[in-house]
Amino acid sequence: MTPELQEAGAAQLAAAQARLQEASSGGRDAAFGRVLHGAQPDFAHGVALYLDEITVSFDGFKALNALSLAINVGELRCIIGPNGAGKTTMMDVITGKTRPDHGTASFGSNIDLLRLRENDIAQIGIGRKFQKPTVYEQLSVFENLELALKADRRVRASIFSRLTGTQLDRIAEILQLIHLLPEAQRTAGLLSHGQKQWLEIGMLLMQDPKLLLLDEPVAGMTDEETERTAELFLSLEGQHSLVVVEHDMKFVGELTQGWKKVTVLHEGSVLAEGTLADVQSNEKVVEVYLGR
Amino acid sequence: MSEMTTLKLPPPKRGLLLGKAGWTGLMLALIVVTVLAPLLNLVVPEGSVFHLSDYAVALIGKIMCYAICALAMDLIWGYTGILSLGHGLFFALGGYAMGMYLMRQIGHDGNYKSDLPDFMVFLDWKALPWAWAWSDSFIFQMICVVAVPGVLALIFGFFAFRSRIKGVYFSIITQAMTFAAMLLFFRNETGFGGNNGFTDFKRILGIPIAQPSTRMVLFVLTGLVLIGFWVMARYLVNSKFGRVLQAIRDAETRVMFTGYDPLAYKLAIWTLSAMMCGVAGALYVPQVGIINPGEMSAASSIEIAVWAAVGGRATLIGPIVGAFFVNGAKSAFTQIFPEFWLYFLGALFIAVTLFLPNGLVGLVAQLRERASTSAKLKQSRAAEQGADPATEIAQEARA
Amino acid sequence: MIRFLAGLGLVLFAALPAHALTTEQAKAISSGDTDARVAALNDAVARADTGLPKLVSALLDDAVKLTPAQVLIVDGEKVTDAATGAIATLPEDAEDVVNNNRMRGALQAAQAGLKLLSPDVALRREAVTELAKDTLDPSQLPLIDKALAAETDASLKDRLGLMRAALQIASPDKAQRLAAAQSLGESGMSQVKSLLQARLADGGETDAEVRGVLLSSVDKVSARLAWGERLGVVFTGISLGSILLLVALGLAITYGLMGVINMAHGELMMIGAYATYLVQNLFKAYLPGLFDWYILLAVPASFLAAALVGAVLERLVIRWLYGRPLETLLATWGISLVLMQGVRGLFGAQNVPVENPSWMSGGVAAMSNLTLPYNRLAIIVFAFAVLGGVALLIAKTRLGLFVRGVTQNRRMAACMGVNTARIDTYAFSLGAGIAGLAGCALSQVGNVGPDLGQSYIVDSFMVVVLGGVGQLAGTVYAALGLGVLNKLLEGWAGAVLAKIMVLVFIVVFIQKRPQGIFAMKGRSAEA
Amino acid sequence: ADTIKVGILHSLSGTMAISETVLKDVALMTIDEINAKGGVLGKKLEPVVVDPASNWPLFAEKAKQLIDQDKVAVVFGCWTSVSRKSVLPVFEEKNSLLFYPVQYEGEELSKNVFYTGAAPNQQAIPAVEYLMSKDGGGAKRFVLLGTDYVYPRTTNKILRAFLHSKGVADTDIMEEYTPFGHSDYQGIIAKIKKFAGEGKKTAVISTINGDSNVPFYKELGNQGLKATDVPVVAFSVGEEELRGVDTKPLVGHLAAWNYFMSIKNPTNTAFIKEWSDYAKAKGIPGHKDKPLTNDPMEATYIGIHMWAQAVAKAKSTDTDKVIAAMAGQTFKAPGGFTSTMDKENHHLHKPVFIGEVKADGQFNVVWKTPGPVVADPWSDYIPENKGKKNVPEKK
Amino acid sequence: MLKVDGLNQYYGGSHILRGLGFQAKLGEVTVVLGRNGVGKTTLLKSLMGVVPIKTGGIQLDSQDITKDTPYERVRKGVGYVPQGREIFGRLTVEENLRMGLAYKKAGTAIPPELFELFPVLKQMINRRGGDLSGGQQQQLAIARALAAGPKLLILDEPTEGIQPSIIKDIGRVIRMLADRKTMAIVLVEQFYDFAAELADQYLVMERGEIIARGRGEDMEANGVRDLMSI
Ligand SMILES: Nc1ncnc2c1ncn2[C@@H]1O[C@H](COP(=O)(O)OP(=O)(O)OP(=O)(O)O)[C@@H](O)[C@H]1O
Ligand SMILES: Nc1ncnc2c1ncn2[C@@H]1O[C@H](COP(=O)(O)OP(=O)(O)OP(=O)(O)O)[C@@H](O)[C@H]1O
Ligand SMILES: NC(N)=O
Ligand SMILES: [Mg+2]
Ligand SMILES: [Mg+2]
Repeated sequence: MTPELQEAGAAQLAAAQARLQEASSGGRDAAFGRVLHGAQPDFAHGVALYLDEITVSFDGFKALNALSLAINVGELRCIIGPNGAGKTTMMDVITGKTRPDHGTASFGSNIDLLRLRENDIAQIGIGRKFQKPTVYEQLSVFENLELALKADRRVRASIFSRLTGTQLDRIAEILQLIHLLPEAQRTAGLLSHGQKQWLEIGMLLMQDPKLLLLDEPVAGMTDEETERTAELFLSLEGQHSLVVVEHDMKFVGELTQGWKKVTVLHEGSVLAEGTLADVQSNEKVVEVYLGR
Repeated sequence: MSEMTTLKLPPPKRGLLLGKAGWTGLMLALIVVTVLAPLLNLVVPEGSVFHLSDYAVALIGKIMCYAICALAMDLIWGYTGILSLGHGLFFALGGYAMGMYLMRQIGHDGNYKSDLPDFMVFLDWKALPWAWAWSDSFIFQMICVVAVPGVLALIFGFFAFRSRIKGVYFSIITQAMTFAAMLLFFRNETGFGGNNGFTDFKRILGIPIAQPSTRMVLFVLTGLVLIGFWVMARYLVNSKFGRVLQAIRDAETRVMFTGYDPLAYKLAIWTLSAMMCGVAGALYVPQVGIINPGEMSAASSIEIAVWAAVGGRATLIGPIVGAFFVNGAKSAFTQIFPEFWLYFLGALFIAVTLFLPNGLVGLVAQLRERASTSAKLKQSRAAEQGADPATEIAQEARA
Repeated sequence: MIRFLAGLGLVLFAALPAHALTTEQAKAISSGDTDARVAALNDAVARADTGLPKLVSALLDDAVKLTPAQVLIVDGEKVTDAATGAIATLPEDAEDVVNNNRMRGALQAAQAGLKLLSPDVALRREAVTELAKDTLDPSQLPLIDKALAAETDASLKDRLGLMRAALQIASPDKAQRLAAAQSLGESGMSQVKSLLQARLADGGETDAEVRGVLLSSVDKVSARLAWGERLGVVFTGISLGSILLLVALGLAITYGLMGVINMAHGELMMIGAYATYLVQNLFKAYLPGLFDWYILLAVPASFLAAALVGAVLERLVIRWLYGRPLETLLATWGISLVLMQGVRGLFGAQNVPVENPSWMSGGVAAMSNLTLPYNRLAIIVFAFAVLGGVALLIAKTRLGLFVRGVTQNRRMAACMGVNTARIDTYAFSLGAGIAGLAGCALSQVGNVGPDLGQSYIVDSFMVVVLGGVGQLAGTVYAALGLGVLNKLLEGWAGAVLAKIMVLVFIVVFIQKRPQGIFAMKGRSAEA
Repeated sequence: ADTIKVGILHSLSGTMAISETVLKDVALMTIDEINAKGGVLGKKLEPVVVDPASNWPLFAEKAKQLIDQDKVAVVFGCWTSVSRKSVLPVFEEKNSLLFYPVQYEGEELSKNVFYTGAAPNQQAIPAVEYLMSKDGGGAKRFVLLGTDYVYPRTTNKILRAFLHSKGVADTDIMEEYTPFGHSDYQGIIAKIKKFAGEGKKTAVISTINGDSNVPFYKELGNQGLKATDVPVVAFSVGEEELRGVDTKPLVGHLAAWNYFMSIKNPTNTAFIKEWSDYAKAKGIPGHKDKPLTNDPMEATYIGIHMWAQAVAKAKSTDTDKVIAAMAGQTFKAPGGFTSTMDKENHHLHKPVFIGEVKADGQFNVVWKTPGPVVADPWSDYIPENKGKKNVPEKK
Repeated sequence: MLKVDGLNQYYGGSHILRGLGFQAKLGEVTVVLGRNGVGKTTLLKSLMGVVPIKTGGIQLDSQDITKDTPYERVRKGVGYVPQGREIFGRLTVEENLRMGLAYKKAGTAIPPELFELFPVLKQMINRRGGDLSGGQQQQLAIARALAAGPKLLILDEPTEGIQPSIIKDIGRVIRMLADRKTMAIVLVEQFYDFAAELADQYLVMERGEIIARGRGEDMEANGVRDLMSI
């Protein structure tokens, strides 16, 4: 995604938000649902991700209940909510891991996520960090990053590919960023829990996706690292869209910088939306989530 | 972050196909196969201690075919984590394709002096069934050697991988496929000689097959194919392709969420692996002189996996070593202890799993690592002596 | 059967004076050309000579010896003279009397003929059953009438009535033929069907009305026979399914729960079968009177033997391989080779004989063309009993809970205070023991030899995997489903093609359900 | 060398071990016996035993090994026709000798093989004739039931032609094959019952080989198909195979062979005694407690003796000389007749016996040929054989 | 209560724990702090006996348990909440809790107060553990360790992934358990504020060694927060 496009997207932000209000207040937008294989998402309307009335149930239990949500291009959105509210399930739906019973999910204004397979979704630019860190245990830290590197994902290309100097530099840069430079040649499976978390974030950065989904990225990090992570995410904001799920209110506070929107999920749908301060003072949110 | 870009990372030690030792080994292997073995078999007189008997040539030739299978198995199992119990089938299909050609080469020299292979005569068949259409064409059958296993693997793999069949479920359906094929081939009506399969071959490309020089040519060819496949496999696993395979083995979902399509990768390696087995089968049949559905039994496929595991999975040389070791041991044991050899073989498998979790090849690495670990330990202990009061306390406590 | 009726006829009508069997007669019956022997036998039967029944049954039991002077009946230690009934001694050079099938048939007919006169209703029933087996000869109609008149037992009366109808079907009297054709429609025997069809064939029945009745009777009988066949298929399917279930149950534990790809599972079954064999031999040697009940001891013995071997294997080998399923494949493959060769060394490469207890041989004739063998019935019951036991143990007991816990996360289970080493041993032994039970059951229907396990290992893995690994309920569905499907197809396509189709079915089915019938859904499946 | 090496090529493991192991033992016994009498040409025989593990390609490999590496003078071995077919090219190529001791389908005549088992006309055809006779029950319909491989297929092809020649129509013949190791005969027996229930006297001719016989006979017993109703005559079921079966329900079913253990004559008594003693001395499992002999064991025994006689006659172990010397060799066989090696066709002249199963697992001989029958390896009932000479072609 | 001496532990060639020693007292919460990969989890695993230690001794109630297997330690009163939850995915919530009672006599009931503490567990009593959300699993893991009423409770980052209100509850529970004076608690935590609030004693780890220790109330004063940064 080029900076120009970014700007175009940002320029349309306001208009898009207005439209979103309409969408969430009832009518379905008819522009979604076309499969364009390998196509680029169309961000011209300023919306990066749009979920509408998504319902997921497991044996009758509704993990997501008519959830609607829109993330703008370049936006950093924090999502909080009690354990079991459906945050992870929502990410599962976006990345194609779980198919919803009802609803639509689209990327940009043109790509119907529900019709794509996981790898296609990743290819068009949605990257994810799992709640439980998942890395390639038997490969080295370096190789983990190398595989995540943005490049042609096809078989033939992979057989003949060679790492270029710039790519090596990029890997080194990320290694430095995630504090794993000394561990570069170690087998990833031997890392500690927190190191794996970092490695997974590093892999996500290598992938350079348009939309990053981060499920509890700072769980198990020290306060200082949490701060650094916040800085890192803030530096990505604008160029990328981010959805961050966290229970660490301090971290959320740092990310939202007092004005950004926070969404509270509860029992599979949106309970409240607004600035952190807004939601923190919401009685219901305090009751089900924050506690007294 | 700007200062980070100045930081240089040593590029990982690959890219070059082989190290120095690797090239020497490769050359040595080539010389042994193409020069030494023919010399010892054909030129050195029979009485000499250096003479390589026909039996030994046939045995080594056969084991080299097995080694190709083990190598193929390693690509799919060792590197991609997919245990196939269908490689016996691919091997057999390659073998049958070659066998059909060899049957046709018998011509009128069979028992019944018929145009048709003997087994069709006792089935009262009057014409060749459709499956035998171009079986007298060497070229066509050689295409079949790779195409039949390849296409079968492609179709089977496509559906199985698309349905996300994994782990044992995949192993079991490959076994079901193989087992079904075995039953099918066991039937005489199927038209491939039933339980007897094909045997009593006379000629290949018009040249008598039993002739020592023919055998030697087949032997050398097998050796070259094995070495060639090894080099190819080596290249593949060292490429990014190979690392994607290993990533699929470790965390397939992650691979998917990174944007790779595991289906394409699995299908590619699976089909390649099947075709390698087909070639192995085709080389096996003229050297061993018989192909029958026994090769499709569950045990045969499991044995291929056993060779790879004994030698060491995910190390390309391991499966080859394993194939030679297990089959060599089997040949020796069935001769030396005809009544007890199964005890030895069984004990061997148990011992390898218990004591050599990384196979025979892993043993070397294991020993090397142990040496370096204990050296390191000694070092760090020495460094801590005195510096670390806790250690001292502990040592005192022990004394 | 004609010769049988001949014998019967003689018994009923030719009231020749009865007298004691002479040595000459006994000799004539016991030796010489078959034609002459049969004639001598029939002659003796006709006169209902005393002493004959004993000789006949002794001949059928191969318990008659011949010396130049005497015909001797050997009953264990006791030797009697066939003619006089006096106690005799058995000379060294006494020859065995050899009966071929024809002679044996004549002897059986004679025995049945003698039985039909018996006041004992059970004996009469045997005789009628014997009589019903074959096509009847019209000239014997009066005999049936006579037997019918004397018969008091209602069910026997019915059966004899049917026979009379079978004979009257060719009567010159149209009314009789009509009645016969009508009543034969109530039969469910394939002989009756062929009889009716024979009447309908060229040169048989010409009267249109009778033909009509005949046709409808053929249809009725055919329909009944078809039911027998259908039920037969279902029964054999369930029977096969119950065997599959038994062989898979142990594996559902060692593999499904513990994750050990146990290639030696078949050999554990083999051990159970050999244990059964040994128990049987012990009974033969020491408790011959209780032989029929040896199976009651063989069941626990086979369980214990296999469980013990399982425990040893677990302690020595398997224990080091948890969490490395593919290594367990390799090691247990080795174990299976060793066990097989070990049994070959101990018992020989040949099969060993395991006899069914007498109550398990033969079967109940549920319909004329449907015999349900007792051993198969017993195995079905047994399989479900074992299933019930295992299901209870796994789902409801603490041990079951620990087994499931340990097999899912060994380290955490230890951190919960579970002695994982012991639970592992118990669990593996349990799986092995159930394999042993399967072996005990298999010994009642098939071979007991060193290769016993090899023939079932593939099937048992298929069942467990098709059902869904770790899913006991899935195992049950898979076993019974495959059993019945296999037999349905077998009737239509033959054994081999049926099996191939079943395998193809498995391949296709797994495409639809990549985790087996009872796939675990959701996140817990990924763990 | 001061010994003469002889190879023994029988499966000691795998599915065929059940039948073949004992042939290895009887061969060793016979070799001991010959050695005890001073060996051959003044040299002791030295057996080389290998295990081809029921794996047909391995048979070929092991044959090569015996000939190439161990330089054996002769090989005694094989059971199934497949294994024989697999080693045949090896023996022909190396011009070495194989003695094959099992009844088989014929349709083969190699200069390098001596067939000491029966050809179809020495077993199958007399058995069917017997079934059709009055004593045999006068069978009119036949079920040809076999394991699906070359021996049963070929035998049944011959038998069908033979039955045609006796006026039996195709509708009265049912042909069924099961794979090796098939173990569930419920369906097939139901089918046979149905076929037999259609009227005429029916008999079953079984060429089931190997393990499958036990479940087959067990099912037969359970479904109450008695020999007096539907007799089964088998060509591959002998004393050893019945060891694993409860024979009480099977009394009266038949087998055709050239030898039965129950045959009474001094040679056989001596043979059985020799075997019992040997089995006890060597602790051969199964046989040490319950020694059994059977037809292929007898054929092995005859084969080794005849070979030794031929070597003595030829004064050499050279293949061609031994082949020449084999012609017309005679040996007083445990079967009670003097077996003669045909002057030309490499087959023995053998008597045919038909036995009925007894409750103790032995056979009652109920019929036998008046004397030895000459083998007809190229059966006249196969049209393609017209004009074939009963002489191996020289290569 | 718990006494650890000169603990040395290695993974292959690398020295992970370097002569660690400390004590934890009944009724006290001992908090272990340290950055990622310094060996906190390894320390707790050594306490549980799931990884072997090279040298050093562990005493519980002045009883040496260094050589004991994990389950023997549990029997002597150790309870463990591992990092990464490690619940039994295919067992139901109830069965998970019953596993927690494994060494108790058969038929011991699940203490009802667990459900008061974590009401969601009651609600999902028959759901499979693996299907729970991350935070729910974490609650289950804590409840499971508490079920048997241990003397020494070891917690490895128990707040990871848990919603704030429940973190507060957990804090209260830990405090309450400690205050009963029947239990010693060792808590590994990255969440400084949470740790600081609970700590009676603290230990800071760095590269397998304890580089600072002290009383909980002095944490802020001793600049522990800074020790945790790079
Ligand atoms: N396969 C399943 N079967 C049954 N219930 C499920 C399944 N998957 C998820 N759930 C339930 O759905 C709800 C939502 O789960 P989800 O993981 O999305 O929550 P979350 O918001 O991510 O929670 P946390 O903050 O604890 O991670 C939970 O109550 C969970 O128990
Ligand atoms: N099985 C193992 N083999 C080799 N090294 C290991 C292994 N497990 C952990 N390590 C290494 O040991 C060190 C300590 O790991 P540990 O898990 O104890 O860290 P931690 O302090 O708990 O970190 P975190 O806060 O991230 O959970 C790390 O450097 C890690 O890479
Ligand atoms: N020759 C046989 N029985 O295979
Ligand atoms: Mg979550
Ligand atoms: Mg940790």
